[in-house]
Amino acid sequence: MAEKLLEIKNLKQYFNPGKPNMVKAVDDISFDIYKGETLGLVGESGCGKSTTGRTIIRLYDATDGQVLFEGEDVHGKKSRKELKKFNRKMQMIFQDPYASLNPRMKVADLIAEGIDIHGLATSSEARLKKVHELLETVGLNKEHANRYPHEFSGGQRQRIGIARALAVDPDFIIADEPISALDVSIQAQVVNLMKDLQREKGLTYLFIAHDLSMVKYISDRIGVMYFGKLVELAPSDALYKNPLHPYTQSLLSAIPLPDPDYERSRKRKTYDPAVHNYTESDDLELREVAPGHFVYCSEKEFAQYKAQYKQ
Amino acid sequence: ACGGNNGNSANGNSNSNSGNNGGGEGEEQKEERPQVLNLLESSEIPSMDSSLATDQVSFIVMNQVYEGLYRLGENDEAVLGMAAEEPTVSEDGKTYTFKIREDAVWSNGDPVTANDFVYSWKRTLNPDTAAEYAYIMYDIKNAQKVNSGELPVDELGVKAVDEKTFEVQLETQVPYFKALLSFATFYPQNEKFITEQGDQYGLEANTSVYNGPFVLSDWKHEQSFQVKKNPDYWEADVVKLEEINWNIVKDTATGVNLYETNKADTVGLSAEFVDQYKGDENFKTREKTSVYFLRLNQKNEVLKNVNARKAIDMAWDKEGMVQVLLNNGSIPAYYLVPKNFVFGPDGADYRETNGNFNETDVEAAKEAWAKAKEEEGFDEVSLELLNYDSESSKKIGEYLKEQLESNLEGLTVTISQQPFKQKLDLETKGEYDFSFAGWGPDYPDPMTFVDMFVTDGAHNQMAYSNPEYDKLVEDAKTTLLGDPEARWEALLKAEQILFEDAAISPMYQAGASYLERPYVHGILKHAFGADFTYKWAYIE
Amino acid sequence: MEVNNRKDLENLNPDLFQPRRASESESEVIGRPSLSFWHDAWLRLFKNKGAIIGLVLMILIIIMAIIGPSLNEFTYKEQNIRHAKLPPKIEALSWMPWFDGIDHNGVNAYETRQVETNYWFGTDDLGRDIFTRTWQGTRISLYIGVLAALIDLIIGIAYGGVSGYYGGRIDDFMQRVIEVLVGIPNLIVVILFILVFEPGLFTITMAMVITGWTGMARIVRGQILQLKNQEFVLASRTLGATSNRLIWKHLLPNVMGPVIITTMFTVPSAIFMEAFLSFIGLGIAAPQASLGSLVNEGYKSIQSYPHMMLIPSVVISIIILAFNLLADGLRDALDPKMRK
Amino acid sequence: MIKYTLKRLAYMFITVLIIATATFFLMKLLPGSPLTNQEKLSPEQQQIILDKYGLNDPLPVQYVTYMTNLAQGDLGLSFQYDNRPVTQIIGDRIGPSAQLGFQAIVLGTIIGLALGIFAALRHNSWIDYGATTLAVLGISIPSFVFASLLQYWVGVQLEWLPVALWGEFKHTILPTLALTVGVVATIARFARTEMLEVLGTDYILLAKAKGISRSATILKHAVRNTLIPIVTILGPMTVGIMTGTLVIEQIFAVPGLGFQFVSSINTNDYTVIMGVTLFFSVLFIGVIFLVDILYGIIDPRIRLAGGKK
Amino acid sequence: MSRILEVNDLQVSFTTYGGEVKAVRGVDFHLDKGETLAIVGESGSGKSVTTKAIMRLLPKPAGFIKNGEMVFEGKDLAKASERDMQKIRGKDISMIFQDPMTSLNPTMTVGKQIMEPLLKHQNMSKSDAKKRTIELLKLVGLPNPEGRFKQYPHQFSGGQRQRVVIAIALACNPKILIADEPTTALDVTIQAQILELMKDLQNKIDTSIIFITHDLGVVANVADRVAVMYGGQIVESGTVDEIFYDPRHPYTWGLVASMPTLDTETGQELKAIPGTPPDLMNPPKGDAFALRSEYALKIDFEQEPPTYKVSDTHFVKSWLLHPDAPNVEPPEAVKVRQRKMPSNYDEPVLFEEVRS
Ligand SMILES: Nc1ncnc2c1ncn2[C@@H]1O[C@H](COP(=O)(O)OP(=O)(O)OP(=O)(O)O)[C@@H](O)[C@H]1O
Ligand SMILES: Nc1ncnc2c1ncn2[C@@H]1O[C@H](COP(=O)(O)OP(=O)(O)OP(=O)(O)O)[C@@H](O)[C@H]1O
Ligand SMILES: [Mg+2]
Ligand SMILES: [Mg+2]
Repeated sequence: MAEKLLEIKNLKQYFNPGKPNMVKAVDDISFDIYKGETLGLVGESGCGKSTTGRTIIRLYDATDGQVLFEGEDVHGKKSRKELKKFNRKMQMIFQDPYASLNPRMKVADLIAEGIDIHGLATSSEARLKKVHELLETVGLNKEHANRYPHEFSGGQRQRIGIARALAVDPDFIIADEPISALDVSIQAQVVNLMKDLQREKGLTYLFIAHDLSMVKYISDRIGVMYFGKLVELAPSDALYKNPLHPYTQSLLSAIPLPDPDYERSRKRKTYDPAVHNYTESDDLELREVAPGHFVYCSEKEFAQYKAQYKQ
Repeated sequence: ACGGNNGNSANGNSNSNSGNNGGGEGEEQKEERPQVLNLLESSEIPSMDSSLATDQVSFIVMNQVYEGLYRLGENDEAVLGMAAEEPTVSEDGKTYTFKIREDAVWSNGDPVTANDFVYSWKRTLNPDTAAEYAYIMYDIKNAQKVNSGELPVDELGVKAVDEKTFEVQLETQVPYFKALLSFATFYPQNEKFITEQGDQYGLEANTSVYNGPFVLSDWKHEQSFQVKKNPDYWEADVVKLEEINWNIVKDTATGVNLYETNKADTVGLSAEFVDQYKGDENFKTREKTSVYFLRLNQKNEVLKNVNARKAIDMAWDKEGMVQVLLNNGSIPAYYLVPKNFVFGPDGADYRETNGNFNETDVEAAKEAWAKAKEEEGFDEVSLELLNYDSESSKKIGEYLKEQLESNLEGLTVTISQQPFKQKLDLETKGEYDFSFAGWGPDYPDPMTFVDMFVTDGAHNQMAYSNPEYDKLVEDAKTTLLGDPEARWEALLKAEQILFEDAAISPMYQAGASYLERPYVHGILKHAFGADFTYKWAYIE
Repeated sequence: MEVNNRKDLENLNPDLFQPRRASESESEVIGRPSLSFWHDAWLRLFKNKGAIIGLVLMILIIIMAIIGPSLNEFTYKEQNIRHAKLPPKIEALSWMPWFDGIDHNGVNAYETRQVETNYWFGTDDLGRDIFTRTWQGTRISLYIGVLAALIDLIIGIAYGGVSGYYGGRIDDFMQRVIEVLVGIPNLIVVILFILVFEPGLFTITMAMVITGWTGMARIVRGQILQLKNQEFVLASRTLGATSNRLIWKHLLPNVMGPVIITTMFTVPSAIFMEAFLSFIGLGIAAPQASLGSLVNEGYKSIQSYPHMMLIPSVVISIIILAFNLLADGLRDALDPKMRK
Repeated sequence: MIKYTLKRLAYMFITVLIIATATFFLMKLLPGSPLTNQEKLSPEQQQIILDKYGLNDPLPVQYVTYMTNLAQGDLGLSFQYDNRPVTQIIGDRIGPSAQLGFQAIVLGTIIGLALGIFAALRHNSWIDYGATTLAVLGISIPSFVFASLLQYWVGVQLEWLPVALWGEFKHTILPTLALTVGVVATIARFARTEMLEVLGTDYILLAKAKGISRSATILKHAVRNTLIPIVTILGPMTVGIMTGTLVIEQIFAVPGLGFQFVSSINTNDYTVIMGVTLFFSVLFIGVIFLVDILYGIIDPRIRLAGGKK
Repeated sequence: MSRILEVNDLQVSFTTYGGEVKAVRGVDFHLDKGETLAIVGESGSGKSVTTKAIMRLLPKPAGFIKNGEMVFEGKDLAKASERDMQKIRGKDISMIFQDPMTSLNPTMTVGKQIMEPLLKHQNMSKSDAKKRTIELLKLVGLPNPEGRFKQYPHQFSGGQRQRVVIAIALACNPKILIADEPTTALDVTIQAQILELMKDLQNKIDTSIIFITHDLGVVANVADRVAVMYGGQIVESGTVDEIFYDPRHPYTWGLVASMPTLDTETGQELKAIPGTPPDLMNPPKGDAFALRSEYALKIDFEQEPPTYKVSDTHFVKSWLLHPDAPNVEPPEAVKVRQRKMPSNYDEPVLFEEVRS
């Protein structure tokens, strides 16, 4: 897990800058993603998870900061060709299985879109063959190639979305809440598929969700976001065992788990940003409390957390 | 006046009369029927200023509320109006001296004086007034020069000898001068009142002052206007009508419906309604003196050929047009000066004497067309018919096109439909091939028609020029004035020459169909000037 | 503890209790036949009675517009003034009070005027065959309606598309322009336009287009704005799709629904507008006829020769009715809200 | 809100400016002048007349003069009615048009709403089909056809109401009815669709779940929410009606502005054409603006958010 | 504990263009006073339709109750008149909908919307109703209730709106509160607050709650008993412990196993349920779940399973409980949770045969 695939440095994404309705959706966050790992990103609605993902993949032009993919800056001026290269290496799976497939296109064309754009198939037979392979990869069958998205269930659609992303053989996939719109019984289909693919193809994931148990299950490391900031980043187990940031603690305590005994004993913590008592002079940044465990805090809190961690 | 628009519009002119109580008990109380006449008019009064008025609606209303030295009586006879007695005329027939009635007063109580005439006429001819109809006064001494600004207004040959004596000097003799004096432009104007009103003069019922049998009592723009009997009128005792109401209605069907529901006492009918009402006892037709014709622009390289013009004149069925399309009492015209309009020294109708010219003969037309083609060396030609936007003129245009195209081989007619004023403008500039035009007389003399086509005449507009014709007209205006017979001959000859040249293609002499309630009597209809006089009208 | 096992449940063939797994293909199979969006919409449309009536009427009208003028020996401009103003007469329908050749006043004009030919819809005041003219007029009216709608569509899609797709300042500016244009009452503009330019088919059509396209542009823009942030468009962008591809493959096909609906509503309003212009004397030039000009001509004879106005009026009404019914039906069929 | 209003006002101003400019130059493209048919006038007199209308100046000067006068509310003098200011003509004519328009809108809106809402409530019943058919017919039959039928049957045959003319209230009834049909049809269609949509919302379901009776649910919850979007079409429709009156005015001999507009076209009275055009435009813009404001007042979401987005 | 609602063999269908959709196909359950019954199941399994049928709020005319009875305090709601239902709705039984954003009337003040049921059912004077409304707003934890009273829904956040909806539902102290996915649209933290609030209120006014959700975590949190729905039928029901610690139906297994717990190892496969839910237009013959079940028996494809009782409170509708059925092992994820339930019978007992 040594090699850094992606480095995000001081990324900022402001919407409507300079206007009264300015939103600091992503406000100066930095983290790395290692080759082959799954980095989970959690946080409540509107905290900037999707924006982070979308900015990384250049759906938005970053207001500030860098995104280095294998050492190269993805943002900044790039030629068409270079951009295309990134487009092949980085892909995205979307949240809404209904909105993420063009209703007017056949499944085959949807999946083959990347193949067409990047000219990956030499003939139409090759293209079709690739489509069939991809369909099989995601557990659908050939006959589905000629159908339209609205004929599929949510889980099937999500698998089609995955097949589309896979078509260009990416190294890195951003999955923006790929399962939260799905039925419980279907979610596992998608999660299992993603894990299998990761194993087979050595993929790296940025997995965005707000369902902590699923995130924990799938991720190697988890980042917690709050209001555009990354407040805690740690290996999944460490995060669960030792949630340091009060927001993380509150989030963890709020998520109901399918275990009546646990639920009966659960105590919810609330988070009040005022507890930090930050002052102007506090230098707030992500600090490494324990190896691989970062918390966004002031110098004072840092010491406190460190102490806490030890015990 | 310039014909064209008015005569043709569906229910443009209307007349008479009353009784909107139309109920059952009305019958035994016939006498009780109020002396009220309800009329329809197709447009608003543009102006109540007699210097500026140019249109038939203004003329009709002014004829009821104003009065000149003369007014038109029965059979278009000029009868005394503001003039107390027949004028004294000088030896040379060029100076007239009128006595104004002692009892003639304005509706504001001011007496009508000689100065009112002097003021009015000078005002009309004053170039600053920019009166369109000023030219009708050009027979008055220095009038033209005054009007064009060459001479000061004061040089005009009119003067108030005293309060009630008015003297006019003419450039030449004018045989129809008395009739001319009944024309709106010659009405008097109350100087004091006009000065008082300034810009507002003639714009509202109460910014005008009246000296006629009626006064304008109410004027709702674009909606209605009303006149009431003028108690101060010098002959108020012969005026029986108490009130005349005009409503402005543009739609013929609406007009007919109003007539049907007793809201109008008379209504003009368009062709469609003639068929429906032909059998009605109140259905009437009336012959008018306006004549419609095609102006053939002789600047056009085909139409400059006389045979081409003849061909066009003779190639189409005027009878069918009149009977089916117009269907309102109009008659086909093979002439310029209308029927039943002027009579010669021998008492014979000008028309009877001169007869018809170039009657429809498709074969002859085809021959002439072939000849023209040969002479001018063309095989196919496209001519543009300049037309204006009225219902019947559009129809006629379509009809003409079809007729001419099917009878004259190689001819294509395109139609350019323009708003009326625009059409006139294009005509004036000569930018057309042939056009649908009309003319209504301004005074009872063939000259009002014949005068139009002299070389460079203001109404020629089609580059027609024939020195012989010019000479005859000129003579009739000058040297022959003393000799009525010779003058008459000259005027007859002139028309003959015009048609030898086939300078125009006459279409029809207008008629009008209308419905009029039987209890309406005494409306006078005129061949020139204002269409109607209601002074002697009554309900019975 | 009650025991209520039933006999038949006990005596089941043990064989039935062998495990049997449904194959994967069985569980992922989609039973219904594959339907494209359009096919699906089409089926839905066919279930809508109103739309079908509209469609049938429209097809009939279009067929008549194509073949109607040549169904008898007359042309639309051929006059026979001696046969003017004849009421409709159809031999086969002569038992019907409307087509028996008897006019308003109960006179059989065909007999009294010794006319041998039957004019199916009667004649007008120049003796032209109203049947031929009606279908000729239908042709022109449809032509104007469809042309206006098409031009609206082209400008509207281009303008709305650019405005919505590029967004930002471009969009801002383009929207301001529309805002200004929308402030101009369109009837007035149309009238002025026709006054200034040579009246004719093209002028009339253009006059209607001048302000007409803004509606379409607004709709297209709204749709594009919505669509361009849809996940499927984003997905395509992450794959590196060019603007071209986004527009043609993803955006336009998805705005077609509302665009078609709007177009279907534009056609009748253009026809209506033309009729209106004809009525105030700014319509198509004679001898060419449009339904509007026929109604206008007939209007004058409404009491004496009602057929002259009623026949074209009925045809106009049918066209407008047909387009409206069809448009309503299409809206139901294409509206994504109705899907699922 | 204030900022939004100001911004809107600025756009309105620009729109009027553009319309004024466009009309001005369009009119200059047209042949004809107040001089037509005055060929007997001497050139000097023609000059005088042209001077009176300021037509001798070079075009840019004319334009500046026109705009300056416009700023002072002066639209010039009519070509056709000597010396009559265009503003006065418009002022005289607007009354009847406004009255007819107002009556038609009010009546049409009430009937249309009732019809549409009723149809929606009885969705897919014969009432629904009937109302829908009526609405479609209403927009399919040209208003002038309807007007002339009304005039003939109600006025002439039944003699219930005056055939035409203007004056008392009864004179307004037939033209109002003729204008109303279109309004009824449009509103009814809108109301029906809107009502159907509202009836399908969760808050209606919640109202029912509260045990509120059907009638109360409809009156208190459904109708108001149906009305809000309908308000937006009232603006353009009002002006549509006002301009649309021109045909109706002609048929019923109503001395209104639409009627005036047509006569001015027929007489090439350019100053009046320009004046009326401008007037209608300003009216149109104004009404749309008012409706937007009204919309904000009715809809709390906009009222409180301040300006719509 | 007394029974407050008993639903027997409820069948609900919709007539659509395509044909009859049999959304609910014979559902039986009951609700006791003061308890919370959670209904879980995947999308389209008929959860909402069942509750709408109880409220008699099925969309008319498409949806109709085909068969069955719903006995509430001795009265069969299936046959009650609309007038009677109006008296019951909002007063005895009230309902909270899924989407807080759309279930409030945007043009009516929040206060008025809460007052409505009070005025309707409790004949309160306006001022009393207002007082009570403010109390309710306080009760659901909205700060500054007086000021909030006059505000419109758009001035509230999602969580706050849902509180308002709850306030409306609680206004008349209903005997039954039906909550149809009341927290699905909300954030986890807000969801937790709302759940706490509901439990709190339940303790105060002793309401029975029917809670619909497809989130098993939420079920574990709120439910006393759970009914699992699949394809328009209840396939398993029991106390919350029975469902989580001793599930018997393969679909329930699938549900439980498809959710990772915090202890699930990353390497461990989740148990996914393959395939797609059944098409209720043509419900499959036999066991609706058979197509997707790895435990399916031949008979599952032919005959609808009967219901077996595993304990007094635990019902399972599956052939696997038939004495002749082979013994199957539940998936690993279930096995690790499985506990011995003390109240279980020795053998499952046939409770009821399939009704035809
Ligand atoms: N295009 C945009 N313009 C303006 N603001 C935006 C835009 N996209 C997102 N935002 C704002 O940025 C913030 C972060 O949004 P984002 O979608 O990243 O949140 P999220 O964490 O993904 O939430 P969710 O869990 O609901 O998906 C939100 O406040 C959102 O309103
Ligand atoms: N108005 C309707 N017309 C036709 N079918 C309907 C209608 N409402 C619901 N259905 C059908 O009834 C079935 C059950 O729907 P229901 O809403 O009860 O599902 P649910 O379990 O509540 O699902 P979700 O978790 O998505 O809310 C579905 O198959 C659905 O398609
Ligand atoms: Mg997101
Ligand atoms: Mg549901």
